[in-house]
Amino acid sequence: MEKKYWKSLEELKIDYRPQENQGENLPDKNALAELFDDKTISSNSSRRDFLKLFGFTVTSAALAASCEMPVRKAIPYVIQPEQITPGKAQYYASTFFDGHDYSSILVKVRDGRPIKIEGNTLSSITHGGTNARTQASILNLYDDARYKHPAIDGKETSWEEINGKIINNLNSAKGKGEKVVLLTSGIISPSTRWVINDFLQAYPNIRHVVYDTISASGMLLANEKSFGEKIIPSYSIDKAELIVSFAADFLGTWLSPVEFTKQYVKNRKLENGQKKMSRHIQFEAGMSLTGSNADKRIQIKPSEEKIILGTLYNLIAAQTGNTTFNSEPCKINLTSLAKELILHKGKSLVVSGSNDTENQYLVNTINSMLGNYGNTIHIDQPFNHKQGIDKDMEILVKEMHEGKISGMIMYNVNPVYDYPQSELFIQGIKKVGFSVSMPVFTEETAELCNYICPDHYFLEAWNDAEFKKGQFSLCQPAIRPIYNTRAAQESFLRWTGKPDAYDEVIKTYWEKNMYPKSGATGFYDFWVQSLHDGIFEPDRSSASPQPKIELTGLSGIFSNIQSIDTGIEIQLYENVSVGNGKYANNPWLQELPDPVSKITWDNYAAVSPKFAEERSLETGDLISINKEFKLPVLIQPGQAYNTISIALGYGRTTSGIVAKDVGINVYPLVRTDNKNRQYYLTHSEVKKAGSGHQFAQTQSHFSMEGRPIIREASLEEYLNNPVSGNEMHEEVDKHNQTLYKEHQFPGHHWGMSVDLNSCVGCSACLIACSAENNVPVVGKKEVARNHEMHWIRIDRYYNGDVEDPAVVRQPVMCQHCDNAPCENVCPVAATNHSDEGINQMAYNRCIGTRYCNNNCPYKVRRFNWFDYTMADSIKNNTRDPEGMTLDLKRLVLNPDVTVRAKGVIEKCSFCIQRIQDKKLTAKLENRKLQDGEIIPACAQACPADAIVFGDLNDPESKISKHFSDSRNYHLLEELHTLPSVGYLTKIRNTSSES
Amino acid sequence: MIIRHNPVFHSFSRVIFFTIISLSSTLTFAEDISEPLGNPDHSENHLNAFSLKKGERLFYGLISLGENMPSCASCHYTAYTDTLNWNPSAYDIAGSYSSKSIEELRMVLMEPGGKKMTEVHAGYNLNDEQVELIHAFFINLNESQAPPKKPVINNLFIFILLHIIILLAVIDLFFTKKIKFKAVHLVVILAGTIWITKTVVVESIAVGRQKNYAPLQPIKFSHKVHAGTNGTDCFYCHNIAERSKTAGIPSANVCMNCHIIVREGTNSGKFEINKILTAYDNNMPIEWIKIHNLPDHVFFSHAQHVGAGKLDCAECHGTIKEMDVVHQVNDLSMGWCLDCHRTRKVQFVENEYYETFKDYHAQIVSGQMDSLLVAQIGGTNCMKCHY
Amino acid sequence: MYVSPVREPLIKGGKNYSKVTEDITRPILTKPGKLWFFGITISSIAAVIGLIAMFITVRDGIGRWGVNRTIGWGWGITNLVWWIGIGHAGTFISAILLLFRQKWRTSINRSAEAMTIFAVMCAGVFPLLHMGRLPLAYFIFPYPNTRGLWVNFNSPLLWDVFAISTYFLVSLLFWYTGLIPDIATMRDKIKNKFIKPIYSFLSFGWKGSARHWSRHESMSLILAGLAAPLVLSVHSIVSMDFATSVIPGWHTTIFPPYFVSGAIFSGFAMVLTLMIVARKAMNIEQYITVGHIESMNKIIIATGSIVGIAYITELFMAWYSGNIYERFAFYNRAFGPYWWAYWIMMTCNVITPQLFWFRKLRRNVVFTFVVSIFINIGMWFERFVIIVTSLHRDFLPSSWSMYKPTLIEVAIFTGTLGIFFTLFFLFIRIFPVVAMAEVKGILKTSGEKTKH
Amino acid sequence: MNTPYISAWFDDDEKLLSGLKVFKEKGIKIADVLTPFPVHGIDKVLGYRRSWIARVGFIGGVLGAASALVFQAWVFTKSYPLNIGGKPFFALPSFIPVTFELTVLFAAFAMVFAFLIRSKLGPGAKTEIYDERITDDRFVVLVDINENHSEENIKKISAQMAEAGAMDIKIKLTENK
Repeated sequence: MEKKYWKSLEELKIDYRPQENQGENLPDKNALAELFDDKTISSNSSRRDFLKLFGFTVTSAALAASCEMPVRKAIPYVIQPEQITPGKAQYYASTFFDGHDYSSILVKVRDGRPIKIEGNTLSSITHGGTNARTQASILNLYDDARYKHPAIDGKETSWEEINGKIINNLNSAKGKGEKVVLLTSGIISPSTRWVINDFLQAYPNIRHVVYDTISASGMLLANEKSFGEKIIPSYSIDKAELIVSFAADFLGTWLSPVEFTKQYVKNRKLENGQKKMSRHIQFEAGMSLTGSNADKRIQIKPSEEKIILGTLYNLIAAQTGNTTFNSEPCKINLTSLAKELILHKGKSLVVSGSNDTENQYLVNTINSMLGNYGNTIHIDQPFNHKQGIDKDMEILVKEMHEGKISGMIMYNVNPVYDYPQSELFIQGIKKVGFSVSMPVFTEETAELCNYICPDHYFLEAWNDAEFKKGQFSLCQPAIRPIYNTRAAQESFLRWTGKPDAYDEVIKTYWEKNMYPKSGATGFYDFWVQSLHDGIFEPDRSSASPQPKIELTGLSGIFSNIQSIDTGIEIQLYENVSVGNGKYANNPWLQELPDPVSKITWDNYAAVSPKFAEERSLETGDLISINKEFKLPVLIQPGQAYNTISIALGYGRTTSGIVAKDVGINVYPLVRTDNKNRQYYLTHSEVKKAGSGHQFAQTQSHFSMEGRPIIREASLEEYLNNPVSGNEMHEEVDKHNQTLYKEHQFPGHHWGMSVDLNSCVGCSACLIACSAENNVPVVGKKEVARNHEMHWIRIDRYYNGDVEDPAVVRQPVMCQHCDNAPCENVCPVAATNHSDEGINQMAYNRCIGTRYCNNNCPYKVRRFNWFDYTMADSIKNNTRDPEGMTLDLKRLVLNPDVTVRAKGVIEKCSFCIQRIQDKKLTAKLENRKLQDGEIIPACAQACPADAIVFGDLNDPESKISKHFSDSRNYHLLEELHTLPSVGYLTKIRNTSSES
Repeated sequence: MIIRHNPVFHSFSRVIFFTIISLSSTLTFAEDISEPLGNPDHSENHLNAFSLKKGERLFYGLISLGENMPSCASCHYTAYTDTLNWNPSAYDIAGSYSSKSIEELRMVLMEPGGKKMTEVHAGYNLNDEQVELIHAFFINLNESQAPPKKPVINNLFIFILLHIIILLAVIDLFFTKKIKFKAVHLVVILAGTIWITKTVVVESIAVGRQKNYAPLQPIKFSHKVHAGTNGTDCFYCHNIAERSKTAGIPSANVCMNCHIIVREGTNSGKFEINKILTAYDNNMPIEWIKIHNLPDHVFFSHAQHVGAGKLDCAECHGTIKEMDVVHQVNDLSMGWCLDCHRTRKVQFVENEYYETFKDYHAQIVSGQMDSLLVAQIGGTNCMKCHY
Repeated sequence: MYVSPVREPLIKGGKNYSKVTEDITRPILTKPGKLWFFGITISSIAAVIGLIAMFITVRDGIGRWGVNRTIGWGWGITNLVWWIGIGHAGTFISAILLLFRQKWRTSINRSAEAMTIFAVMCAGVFPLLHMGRLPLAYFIFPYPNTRGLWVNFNSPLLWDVFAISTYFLVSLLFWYTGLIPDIATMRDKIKNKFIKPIYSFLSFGWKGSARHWSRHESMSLILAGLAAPLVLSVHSIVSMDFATSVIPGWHTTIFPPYFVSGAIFSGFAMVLTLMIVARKAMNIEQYITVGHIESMNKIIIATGSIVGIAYITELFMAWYSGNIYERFAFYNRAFGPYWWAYWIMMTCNVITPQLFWFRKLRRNVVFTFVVSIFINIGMWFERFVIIVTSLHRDFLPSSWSMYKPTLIEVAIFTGTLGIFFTLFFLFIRIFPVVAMAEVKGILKTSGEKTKH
Repeated sequence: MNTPYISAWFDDDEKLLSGLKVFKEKGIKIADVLTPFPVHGIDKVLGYRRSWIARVGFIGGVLGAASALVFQAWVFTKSYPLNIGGKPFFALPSFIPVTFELTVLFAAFAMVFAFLIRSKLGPGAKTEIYDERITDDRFVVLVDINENHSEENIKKISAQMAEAGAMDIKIKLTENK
């Protein structure tokens, strides 16, 4: 990539006004100067807008008469790269992996700026799906809280100097034979592993320890016991007709949620004649995203998992002719479940999110007895991303403490924040001779290290990945590094004494290892094709091995099983937004409402209503846990009694301004037990310790109040009568009368359909929408005042018993009603209907009466309460606590979408910019539009393919078929607003319950 | 274009220049003393204030360069001018030559390579000292001042004055009654109000509009020469207009396709073309000034209008082919856009995309309708342009 | 001329024409008392506070108010409707009572009309202020522009613009044409040579010619005929802001008459509040007698009863419609989180005015004053209940939320009260508070002197 | 124009009316009658025709209604037809409120302007004050002295005035202010 490549931006819609006092925050001048130059963009366009606003006032006319327009410049390339067309977006295939989540992606680059991440449909793992964290990762690129240059003891230095010093240290340690440790997260990049191997060979005194923030050590060890290999098998949830999950949040955070969501919904969709649906049973304490989607959810305490698994084992073993063991049975009657499982032999799946080796071993044996291996579980394509064995880390910390470690190199880990005994780690690292960290973002661990060698962000770097064995993908830079950073791999190469560039290393590695498998003629073609596709998946044999597990050591496990009173148990979990805390400094993620609790900008102690009543706790009260942790309480229907669920990933201390002091860090509550870190705690002491905490919750009412908002039916009812649960739609249709002639839509009539059966509530659409449409972040205080700005929201309702409710979800965006109540009331006609059935909103015409919002029955319109975006003409009134208007962060804005000013209404536009773009493409190519060509951001991000968009005028389109489906209905259709958004009823597979 | 060779005019202009210089030096006196003359940064520059003054005089022709020889400044302007001067301004030259050696400047002045320069500079015979003085003047010019800007007439004063007069008229009409004839009051009030209203309305509408905007560009690029005389196709340079949102300002390498050979222009000689070469060699982009600006909330795509709509460039940009300095021909107001959308026919039959409009398509095929206007297929929808 | 012997005199104290002039012009010709200075200071301080709050709102955005994504209108529009309602009494008194030949109106119509104008001005502040982009407020006028855009004539908010501005202008015309003869009186009374020309200018050259009087009278009568449906239309149109929407609790056909009677109800309450104080403070108790107060109280019973019936009808219709959203909306009003607002409204508007059935209470000035304050409060809460409780829990429970005003909103409301009273205080020092010419016209028939 | 008048002064409207009747009977040409408030029945006595102000108001109203309706219809069907909430372009019920308001507005303004113009009243109009008590409590009947300029006539009229019950008779110029 040549330097000139990013030289200039032909045109920018946003204006980058230089801000005062930001000199120190500005990234490395050289790199950014090439990206954009303040001089090149008009520096005071605000004045013009200001005058425009006051156009008709007397004084300004006089001013206007005496002032000039600001000069705007247009700066072309010196040498224009052939493949770049200014004003048109390019897409580069790449890979998102942060040590936890994986997605094969396309990066949308517009005039040199990556502005959006989209799923790569070619990937056989993610199939074009993404999740919220993947979508939001684009914003981290422009995070100000990154390490901007190499530093020694906090002082800026050059790469030469830091290399020299580190190599000296390494060599002296090597000479003395001292222990040096390389601490990394699980590495899925084969070429990185290659580079690290070289590095380890060059310094044989270095030991490689893998530390995963959220450990899967129990599973690795159990599989080692079962199959002799520390692996995490992959799953085919789509092949499972019965899924039994023990607290594995596989739709939200567990292992590979995007892939699992794709698989999960595949056999829950009732379209194209599909009549079958999987059945999902979830055992868990806290209401997880997965649990809230289950057909049946059983509340258990985390510690009860073992006894339940034991009982289940015995029940199945008894029927399948395997050895049974004597043990105490659990309180829950599992007979029917066991029967069901046996009925679905080979087509069922039992998974557990536990990090207890024994639990995982029991799960393995159950799956084995059910013959699921080879059918729904594949040990030949294991996941590579979790490799850490907790014992290793424990030993390491102990050694550090004892002063046995003379050097540490850390890559992609932040144990000072997320290691449970972080105090020990901190004391330990102080005793280590030299410590090197290769962080991307400002973090707690790097702050304590002698040497900071900042790594590129993945959008700036070359990389490759083998997330699942045999399925490779590539990661290519979409922008030149913004700061003075260096790929970690290159650091390793330098320390090994190699001058190679890492991209060359990847090429070499691929030439050696992947190219031969491809059958392509010529490496160049293969390489270009792989880069283009972003993936390389050599043909795999479809037959999966069906290993038999020797049932050894089970008696030992069963002897441990006993039911005792464990008191109050605390369950620690990752939530869908900030995950393990690595991306906590991302304002989009912080403002993402939790799919279950709808709380933003906080973690909290979720307790069951009964528990709260007994202790007279209310939402917003504070409780102390083990006298140490003070957390706000949330009464969460569906929470198991006597358990408290708390999300990890909050309470960062060293991060950017966004994550700082948001929530409480509960990693210290994780305890090491039975060799592995356990994410629950028994016998905790809980006391009320105050009240008055203000949650920023986007939805406070849980009940549908008996209104036909989300319509549902059981599978049985549906099979008997396809309109079941949706009888009202027919009724409304019958009475669909109008006094006057309806308007015609001569060309297109855009419509959207949401399958409530597919939508799991993962909220990827929310972030995708925010990224695509420049939706502002407003901060906790504003969300608490119900001023959130998301154009799409996911409504969540409970029904049934408050202690054990069923959960339903519904994404709601602008319904684009053909008889829109909002349009009638706008005094200035700023919102009206387009000839393509879109409820248009002209921001620049809006005067902000909010009448439209009042009159919207769906309440999908959003008002710019303050100047969130710095687009306002009045100065010094910006409300941007999360720094979204910093010059750097504004680079993420989509130049095709107006940045809305203070005082205007905005709302979902069906991604009109995408519609217009694709229409134009069709016109330029002299052809008709294809169905499915236009995909709004939400639909594109959806890993469940729950959202379908298309032309209702085309009878062959997918959307037309959805609209004529018996399950289709419109929200509040009895109001005769004629929405262009349809919903397909939710069907629950509760039929096989007896 | 207007090179003033008239000797009478010339001596007159000397007087004018002298007056301007002396005036400006008195005006800038206050600033001068605030900045110490012996600036340590410039102390190595051995040229003193006297020789600078001398160089300046030489440049403005106050020291004769020979009989009937126009001064440098008569072609190389230092003041603002409304007319296009193909010759590089003094600031332009200062920018290019202050960094070069005296010898180079002498070479260019005395033995120019270009045809045009040779013609114009014939007869000038500067000695080495004079060249050095002029060089010093250039260095000083380059460091000291920004190029002159178009003077701004301040309406604010008139505006306030009128308000005061109207107020006085009102007071006198009812209270003081100094003037007997009430018609006087009425005329003053009426005329004043009309003028104020007119200003307010006209100026308010004009806020954000740039009709007839014709800024001076960093390079005196003539569309008349390129597109008119030489007949270059618009799309040769603006080659992405048919497929991208922007028409694209050509990158320097596009210029170089021709200018690798064409090194001297008809009007400006070598000086302007050299700027491209410099930019290209130094890998520095040319910072053109954007003429056609739309507000941020307007989405305009050239691809839609030129690529799909098959509009001719001139329909919006005017006869660029006849413009030496491009100016904005239309006001680019929303009303102007709508007027066109309401009257323009769609490429309905030609483009297969429009088959989506089944009814219209059938009507056109059967001859019930002969054409379709943009407005009929949603050309006046808000979200055609605003999103 | 026949004079009913049963009726009590409308003007007490045996006035003659010049006594009337003297009594009414006295507050203008003499120096104001301490009470006046005290009053105007307090009210102008409130006005300044309000103006500061308004400035903050415009600078920072509507976010400074307590409104949110669910409740787009809070105190702002509540205050608008309240003020507009108050602004109904003046024109009602002068127009409709004129048409009905109610002579007692002459004593109160001037100040009631002034109150109307000031109230409409205060009301006008809110629709402007609640706009997110106040500087672009001129967009709501259909003026020719280079964008080729017009306004939306379907929008009730636009109808409001026309209705309120027409109402304001016509009221102003009505008030001012009525004032002209009185200003002429002032002109002839005032000796100060600086102030006299001002009154002279404002008197439009009135000389009292019989021909002018004749035209003036017939114009007043027809203006009254025009203003009468206007009064009814303004609040009808304001009510359409709600009635034409789809929100349960708003979407009600009963709104126009209900709002109009409510407006007259609250307007009379405000007139009473002001007049009871003013008659005392300005020594015009003989012009605004207990008889006047009683007459107004009778209108209050009538309109209050209509309002009460409207409330009950609404409840009945909600139940009878069988519409679950409608039913919930009204249930929620009475028993939801804002129950207190509903019951304040019910008590103040429905129960208290019924006490006026007792003649004693009706003629008790102090009691009337207290009730008028109650009604003012109650009618404010009526609008609050309609706007906030309908919006805060509408169709989709997912968007339900609560509304709490911020200090800024309170300050703005206080500010408009300040502006209102400041203007009223200025008014009573500048213009005659009782229509002298009209009172003189009825002095013979309704004065105390002729009765005895 | 400072016209001198002979004026008959009354302090009561009933006396004024009876006096005026006497004047009429005697055939005195009355230039003007100035009163502090409208005296009922004076029109009849003086023989004033019914004011046509109502008709001006009506014309104004019709004009207002027509322009409002035509303008709204033109905007929504010709100038910039917009699909607003699925309503037809010519949404007549929606146009009624604005039409009504403009009707009233135009009518009211037409009437007031007609009144002011016809009566030669208005901002900055010539202020003719015959006497400052007229706007207080005096009723004055004016007889133009120019038309009856002979001394005799003046005396005769004065006598007749006294006969008709005038409390005072004056010869006075109007003041111009």
